[in-house]
Amino acid sequence: MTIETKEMMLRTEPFVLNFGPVHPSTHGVYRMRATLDGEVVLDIEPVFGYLHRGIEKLAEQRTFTGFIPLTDRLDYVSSMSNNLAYVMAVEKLAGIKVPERAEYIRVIMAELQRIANHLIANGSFLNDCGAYFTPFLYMFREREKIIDLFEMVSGQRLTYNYMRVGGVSQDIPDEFLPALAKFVKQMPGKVDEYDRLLKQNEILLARAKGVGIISKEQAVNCGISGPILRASGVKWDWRRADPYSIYDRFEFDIPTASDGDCYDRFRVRMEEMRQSLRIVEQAMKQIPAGPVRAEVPHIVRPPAGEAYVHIEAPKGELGFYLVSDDSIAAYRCHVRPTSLINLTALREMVRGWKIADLIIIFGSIDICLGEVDR
Amino acid sequence: MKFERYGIGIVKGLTVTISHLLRHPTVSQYPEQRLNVSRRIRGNELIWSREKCTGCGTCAKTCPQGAIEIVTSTNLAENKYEVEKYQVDNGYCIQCGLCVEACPYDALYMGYSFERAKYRRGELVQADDMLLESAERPASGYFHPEIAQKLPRQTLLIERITEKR
Amino acid sequence: MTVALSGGEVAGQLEEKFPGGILESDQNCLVVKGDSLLGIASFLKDTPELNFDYLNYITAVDYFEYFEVIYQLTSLEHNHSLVVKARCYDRDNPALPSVVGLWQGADFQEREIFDLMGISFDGHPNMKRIFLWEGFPGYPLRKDYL
Amino acid sequence: MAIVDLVINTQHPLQAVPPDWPGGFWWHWLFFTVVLIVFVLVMVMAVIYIERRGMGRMQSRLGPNRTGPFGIFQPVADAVKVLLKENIVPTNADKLVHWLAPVVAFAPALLIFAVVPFQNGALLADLDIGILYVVAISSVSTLGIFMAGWGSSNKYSLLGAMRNVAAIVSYEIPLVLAVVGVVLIAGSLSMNQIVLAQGIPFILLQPLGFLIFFIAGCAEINRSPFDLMEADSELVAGFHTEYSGMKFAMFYLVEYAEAVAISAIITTLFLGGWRGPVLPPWLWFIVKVVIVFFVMVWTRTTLPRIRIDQLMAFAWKCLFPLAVINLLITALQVLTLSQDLIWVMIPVNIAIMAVLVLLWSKFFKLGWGRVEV
Repeated sequence: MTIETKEMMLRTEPFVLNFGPVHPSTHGVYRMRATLDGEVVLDIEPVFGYLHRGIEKLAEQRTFTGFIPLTDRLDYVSSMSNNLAYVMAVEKLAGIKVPERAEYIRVIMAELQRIANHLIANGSFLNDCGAYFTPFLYMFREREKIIDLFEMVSGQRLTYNYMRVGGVSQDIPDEFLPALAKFVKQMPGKVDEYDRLLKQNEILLARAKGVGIISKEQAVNCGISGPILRASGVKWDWRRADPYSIYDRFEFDIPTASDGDCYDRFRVRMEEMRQSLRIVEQAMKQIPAGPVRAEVPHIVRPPAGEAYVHIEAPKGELGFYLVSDDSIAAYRCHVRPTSLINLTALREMVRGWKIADLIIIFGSIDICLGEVDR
Repeated sequence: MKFERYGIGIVKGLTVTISHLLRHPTVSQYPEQRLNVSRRIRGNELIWSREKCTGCGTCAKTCPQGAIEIVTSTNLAENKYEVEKYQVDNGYCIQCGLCVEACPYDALYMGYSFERAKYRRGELVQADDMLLESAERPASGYFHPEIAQKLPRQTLLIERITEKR
Repeated sequence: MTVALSGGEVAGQLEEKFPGGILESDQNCLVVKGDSLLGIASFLKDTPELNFDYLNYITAVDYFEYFEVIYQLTSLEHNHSLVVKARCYDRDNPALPSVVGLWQGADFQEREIFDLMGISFDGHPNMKRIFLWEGFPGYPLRKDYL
Repeated sequence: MAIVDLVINTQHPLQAVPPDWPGGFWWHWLFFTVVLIVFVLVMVMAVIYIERRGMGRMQSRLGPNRTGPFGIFQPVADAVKVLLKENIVPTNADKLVHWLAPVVAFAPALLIFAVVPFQNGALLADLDIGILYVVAISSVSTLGIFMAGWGSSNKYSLLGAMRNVAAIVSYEIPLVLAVVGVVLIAGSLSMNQIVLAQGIPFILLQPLGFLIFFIAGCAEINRSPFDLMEADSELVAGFHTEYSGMKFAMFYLVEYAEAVAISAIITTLFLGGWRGPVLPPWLWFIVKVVIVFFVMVWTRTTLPRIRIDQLMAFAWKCLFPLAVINLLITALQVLTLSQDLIWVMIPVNIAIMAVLVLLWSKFFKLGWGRVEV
C-alpha cells in the first residue's frame, strides 16, 4: 500500500440524515432527506404526504356550505383566511353580493388572522434559531388575545368556520368591538417589545442575515408569494394589486425588504403586523350597521361554471379554483397551496448552508403542513 | 457612533426578559382557575330537543361528516313525522355547528360543556334521551341569542391581565 | 386591479406564430393544443408586452371525455392575468409537456397532478408521486376513482 | 458550624494533608466527600428549580408549581419519574460504550468540587495546583459525551457529540488564558489562596478576563447561546437522543452539576469566593453561585443559539486574541504596579475592556456562511 505523501487527505463521504416527520422543528409532519457533508447540506429531498387527507376529493362529496368547516383544516393556523377565500370563490361562482357590514367583519377577521399567523410564524422562527421558547411564548400570549376574540364571534378557538356564503355566520356580539379596541390599542406596544427583544440581537443578525437568500427573479419564477416574495424585494400584495372585498378603502403600506434572507422575512412579517393593525383600526371606525348575511339558501346551488378567487392570505396567495356543474356540491375544488409552492425553492435556498441554517431557513418560510399535504 | 453591532441588542433583549420577571404571569391554572368560555362556544356534544324536533332531517343533510342519523315514521293521525331514533356519533362530529344553523325549528343546540371526554368509542355514539339537555349538558348560545344572553360573560385575556404589577 | 386578459385577444397575437395551436378562445380562457403548449407558454412568458412571469397555479379537472389542465398566469409588471388550458383526450396515458423549465413553481404542482390525476408531464425532472406512496392503485382525483 | 470548625481546626488551614495523618485525613476525607456529594445533589435540584421557575416567570408563565409548596419538589418528582422509566438501548448501539458514557461524563463534574473552597480552608483537598486540576478534570466529561454520541449509533447524537468535542477543544484555550490572568494577580494556583488574595474581587481587576471566562465557561458546559450539542430545534436532543431512564438522568445531572461547577469556579476566581460581610462564608459562597447561575438562566432565556462555524470563529478569532491581550496587560500591570496601587487597575482595566470589545466587534464578523457545493 502506498501512501500519498503529497496530499494526505482523509477520505470522507456524504451521509444522509433524515429530518422528520417527527422532528421538533419541522412544524408538523414534513420530512426531508438531507445529504450532508459533515455539517454542510449538499442536497435535500422533501417528502410530503404524511398529512394528506384528500381534501380536494372530499369537497366533491360535500355541499358548498358543508365544505367550509373543512377549509379550516387546510392551513389550521389561519383558518379565517381559508374560510374567506373559499366563500369568496363560491360567491363569485354564484354571483352573490355580500352586505357591507359583513365585508367589514370579514376584513377585520382576516387581518386579525394575519397578525395571529405572523405571531406564530415569527415565534417559531425564533424558536428554531434557538431562543429558548421566550419569543414564542410572548407571541403566543398576544395570539391568545386574538383567539379570544375569534372565540367570542365564532365559538371555537382553532377551527372557526365563521364565514358563510353571502356573509358571515352570525353578527359580532356587542362586547366584541370594545375588546377589539382594547387589543388594537395594546398591540403596537407589544410589537415594539418583540422588536426590542430580538430584532437587533447580534446573534440573531449573525444567524439570519444573508442566510437563505432567494433572489427576486427566482422568487417570482418559483411562484412564491406572501411575505417571502416581499422580503425579496417584489412589492406585490394581492390586497393592492387586485383589491378584493373592500381592501381598496383602507390605507396601508406594503412592507418590503431587499435582501430576501431569513432576517428580512422576519422583519417583513413584523412590519405586516403593524400594517394589519392599521387596517383593523380603520375598519373598526368605519363599520356600518346592517345585515351580515345576504339572502342565500343554506344549501347553495351555483350555476355551472368555474371560478378562481385568490386572496392575500398570511402565508401568501391562497386561491380556490371551483368548478360547478349546477349541483349542490363542487364538481372540482382545487386549493392553490401557498405553503407547498413556497417550498419549491427550499432546495436552492439551503444548499451549501449548515444544518442549523437549514432549520432556520425552513422556519422562515413558514409553512403549514395541513396546507402542504391537504 | 451607533452602538448597533456592539452587543446593545443583546442588552436590550436581556432587559425585556428581566422585566417579565416582575410582571404577572399570563397563564391560569386550569382545574382550579376556570375561565368562562365564549357564550357561543361550540362545545362537545350536540343537544337535541325532542319537543321541537319535527323529524325533517335537515340536520342530517347538512352535516358534512354524516354523523347524524335520524329515523322517522309517519304519524298519519296527526299528519307529522314521529322521530323514532335520533343518533349522533360524536366521534365523527367536528363541532362545525352547521346542523344547529340549518335546523329550521331551533331544535338543536351546541353543548356549552367542554369536558366530556369518554373512555370508549362506543360511548361517543349518543341517541335519543342521551341527547337531551340536562344539568351536565347545558346548551350553548350558538345561533341561539336568547340563551347567549343568560350565559356568563366570556373571560378575555386582554381584560383579565393587568400586566404591570 | 389585475386585468384578466381576454383569451380571444391573446389568441389573435398567437395565431400567426402558432397556426393551429389554439383550439378555442373565449372571454375567460385560451385553450391550446397539448403539443404547442410549451411554445405558447414560453412565448407568453418572454414577450415583453405580455410578460407572464408568475405562474399562479396549475390544476387539472377530469371531464370524463378529456382531462383539462389549467394554468393561471399573471404578469407582475403589467398586472394582468390569463388562463391557459390544455386538454388530454387519452385516458390511459395522458401526457403534456412540462413547464418546469419556464416556471419553477410548477415543480410540485405537476407532481401533484401526476399523483392525484395521473397526467404525466414530459420533461419534468422528477416525475414521481408526491403525496401518495409508490404503487398506490389508481389516481384519486379522477372521477372514476371510488 | 461547630463540626466545620472542628475539622478546620484539626489541621493546618492551607495544607491538603493534615499533620495528624492518617486519622485526621480519613475523617477529613469522609466528611468532605459526604458534604460534596450532598452539596452537588442538593444544588443541582435547587438550580433546576431556579432555572425552571425563573425561566417560567421570564417567559410570562409560572413554571412547575404542583409538587410541594411552590413546586419545590419538582426536581425530586422528575428524578423519581425518570428512574422508573424503561431503559432503552438501541439495537445497533455499542452497548458497553453506551452504558459507560453517563458515568464517564458524571465523574469529573463531581471531582471538580474537590478543590472548591466553601470557606477558608474548608475544602476536600487544598491542592497547590487547584485551578490546574479543575482545568484538567473538567474536559474529561467531553469524553463521556463523545462516547454517548458514538455509542448511540444515531446520526443526530454523533453530530451533537462532534460539535461538543470541537467546541470544548477550542474554548478550553481562552478559558485557561483567562484563568492565568487571575493566577498572575493572586500569585498562586491554589483555589483557597486565590480567594484569600481577593481583597478586591477579581471581577473588578480582571473584567475582560471575567467576560472571557464566563463566555468560554458557558460554551464548555453547553449552556445557551452555545448549546449546539443539544440544540433541540436542530438535533432533537443531541448526544442524549437515545438515552432514557437512569442514564438520561445521569446526563441531566451532569448538565446541571457542570453548571454549578462553573458557577462555583467563577465565584471562586472572580467574585471573591466565600468572602463577604455579615453572612457566614459558606452562605456567601452559595448565594454567589446561585447568582452566577441565574445570569446563565437569564441569557439562556433571551439569546438565540449561534452556529457551529460561528462558534469556532468566535473562540479562535475573538476570545483567543482577547485573552492573550488580557494576559499581556495583566502581566505588565503585575510587573510594574506595586501592591498599594492595585486599585488603579480597576478603571484602567474596565476602560481597556470596553475599548477592546468595541474594537473587536467592529472588525470581527461572525461566520461566512455559504459553502459552494
